[in-house]
Amino acid sequence: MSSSLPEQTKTPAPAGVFTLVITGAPYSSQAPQTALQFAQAVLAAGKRIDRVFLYGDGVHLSSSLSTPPSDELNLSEAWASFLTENNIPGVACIASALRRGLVNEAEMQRYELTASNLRPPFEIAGLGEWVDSAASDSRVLYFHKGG
Amino acid sequence: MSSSLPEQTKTPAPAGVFTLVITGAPYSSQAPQTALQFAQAVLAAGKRIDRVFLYGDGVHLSSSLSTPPSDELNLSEAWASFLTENNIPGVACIASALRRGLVNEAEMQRYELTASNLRPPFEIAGLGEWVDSAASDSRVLYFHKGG
Amino acid sequence: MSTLIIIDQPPYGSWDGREALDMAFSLAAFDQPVSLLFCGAGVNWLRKGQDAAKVQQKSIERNLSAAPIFGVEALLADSDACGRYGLAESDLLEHAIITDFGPELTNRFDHVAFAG
Amino acid sequence: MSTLIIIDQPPYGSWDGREALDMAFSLAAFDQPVSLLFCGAGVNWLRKGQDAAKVQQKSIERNLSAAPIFGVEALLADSDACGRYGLAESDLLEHAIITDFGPELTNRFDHVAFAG
Amino acid sequence: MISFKTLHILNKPPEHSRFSLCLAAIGPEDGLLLTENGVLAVTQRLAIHRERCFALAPDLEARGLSAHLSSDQTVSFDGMVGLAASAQNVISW
Amino acid sequence: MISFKTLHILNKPPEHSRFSLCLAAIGPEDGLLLTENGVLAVTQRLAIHRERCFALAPDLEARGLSAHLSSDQTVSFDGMVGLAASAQNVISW
Repeated sequence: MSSSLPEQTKTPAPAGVFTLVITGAPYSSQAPQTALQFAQAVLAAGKRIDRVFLYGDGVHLSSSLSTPPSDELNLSEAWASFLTENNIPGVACIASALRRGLVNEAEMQRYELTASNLRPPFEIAGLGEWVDSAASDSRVLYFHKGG
Repeated sequence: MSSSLPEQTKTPAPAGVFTLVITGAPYSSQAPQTALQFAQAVLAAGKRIDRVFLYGDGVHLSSSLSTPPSDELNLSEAWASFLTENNIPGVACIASALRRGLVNEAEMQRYELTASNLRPPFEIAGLGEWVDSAASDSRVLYFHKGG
Repeated sequence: MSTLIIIDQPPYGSWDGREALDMAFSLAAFDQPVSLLFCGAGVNWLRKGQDAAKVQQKSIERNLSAAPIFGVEALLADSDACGRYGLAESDLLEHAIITDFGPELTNRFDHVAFAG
Repeated sequence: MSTLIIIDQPPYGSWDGREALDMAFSLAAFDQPVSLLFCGAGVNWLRKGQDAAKVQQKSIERNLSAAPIFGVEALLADSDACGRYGLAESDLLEHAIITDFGPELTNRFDHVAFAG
Repeated sequence: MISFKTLHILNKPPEHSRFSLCLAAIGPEDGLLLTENGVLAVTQRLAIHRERCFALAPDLEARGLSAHLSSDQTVSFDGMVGLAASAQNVISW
Repeated sequence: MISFKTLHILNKPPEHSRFSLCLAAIGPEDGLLLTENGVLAVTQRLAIHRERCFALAPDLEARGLSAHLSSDQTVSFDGMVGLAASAQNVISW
């Protein structure tokens, strides 16, 4: 099969570092489940994940209050354990998080809210963290809601 | 224009009582905005709303921590004010709410969680509240996510 | 006051189907007549041989099979959608009935609702 | 490292479009080359004469008009989608360019992403 | 007050799978109200030729589409309440 | 390891508007991986005749569709990592 496109004919080395961006919410989309199974397989293949970035509805994954029925997987908990055990930063986009009611201690105080609900080790930061990955050699993979 | 369908040829009196069911989340769908403008028009027309029921992703509307930018409408706050001023019960479905991390004081204690984030006057209750409306003379209107 | 709950979203990709089922079971639990209609990609909930554990979710096959016992009057599947997704009646879970979607069907119910 | 951010959701019904715009502006703020592509029902973001206040939302027309100033390289609109939604170039906001969607377009970028 | 058998409220754009599902369910005595991104149907002249088809004015105006539909086919939220109250049934798609 | 120009990851069912958008963007040297409800394409024999089209096995099995695709076109999550690592670019639809 031939291509008329001249650019990018090189075959680069396979990517060794992944960034995962999750934009689908748990208990609404399959995105966080698919992303977790993918992430486990990345590490099993001896590759690295430099960061997991939650954007849009994906920030709901960082809730410390999510309490599914006991016979369902607690996805927030499972993701938090995975990140902690493998020392991978998990970052929720601050603009997405504030709109959707996900806040840490600092934001709680800044906006004089009654509680915080961000599950450690998730942190809150700006889109700069995502730009940082996108501009690096890291392979950025998105996990959107399906349908 | 004629119909071949024999049933329901009566023309009943216009509905005087509405139940609103919101299933789309704020800052993800337009559903809570449309529902609020509709609700205001219902009262302006001298009709009644017996209950607002939040289901599925719609439960996010009951968050006390949602903090949109100051130049955007705070939909949780606007809905809470509307319900309080007009003495209309706002109910978040317990199964939807627990999965998605929306809890009141009672659920916080029951599940030993670190915080509660349900904005008054919203309450948490079962689908029985919705069945109650569906089985009554109330006109039940759904506000789903659009697309 | 009979209700038709419609599921048009495919399985496992969203929670709409599960939450629609909860609505139907709640109505049945309070002795309200209710039927379920699967249409569009939603008919794939009715396919035999699903293994939800593979995507770390709970199966709803047992719930669907028990629907008549719990008082859900009918599990209806839109014939066009079944055709589109290669589903003959023999491919469907027990109790599912293939029917035609349209105003004749929805007019038989006082309430027609989606979960989301 | 050039990026194409695609918006295929129509305006006001979801936040995807706004959050896609934020992504594009962030890249531009960090001096990363970025373009925006509107396709499918997303082309309706580019229609002149919108009044977002009517649905109690903020207008993004000003942001889109300022996109080139902030360093977004191009506002592209898929020609098929424009045709489907009755949009000629004169109906579009300033700076928008009608183009053809396909691999020739996406291949010009190192990253191609949706907001959701 | 106009009265229908069923009022169908459609808030999805023409590309959405539930858009055509809704159109297939509209009976001869039914009404249709386009809201939110359902109003994009007017750009393709879809559904709007049928009798008793309306679109919500604020959603048309937000999307710059007021000129696409005659004023007797547009309703305010007050009009939407009237339509929803007078129909025998309402289905939200 | 199979190498592509762009790997397209498609997790939407055939009825979703982004499904056809994805198909329109696939170039001659590209690969396609169906995941989540994207695997429903196999029931309609859509896209799966093209070269370098794969489907994620756990999603096929969850939906009772394993028999619809030959095993050389199905991949595990390990295989998905390999595909995503070896492609020059990845687009998630």
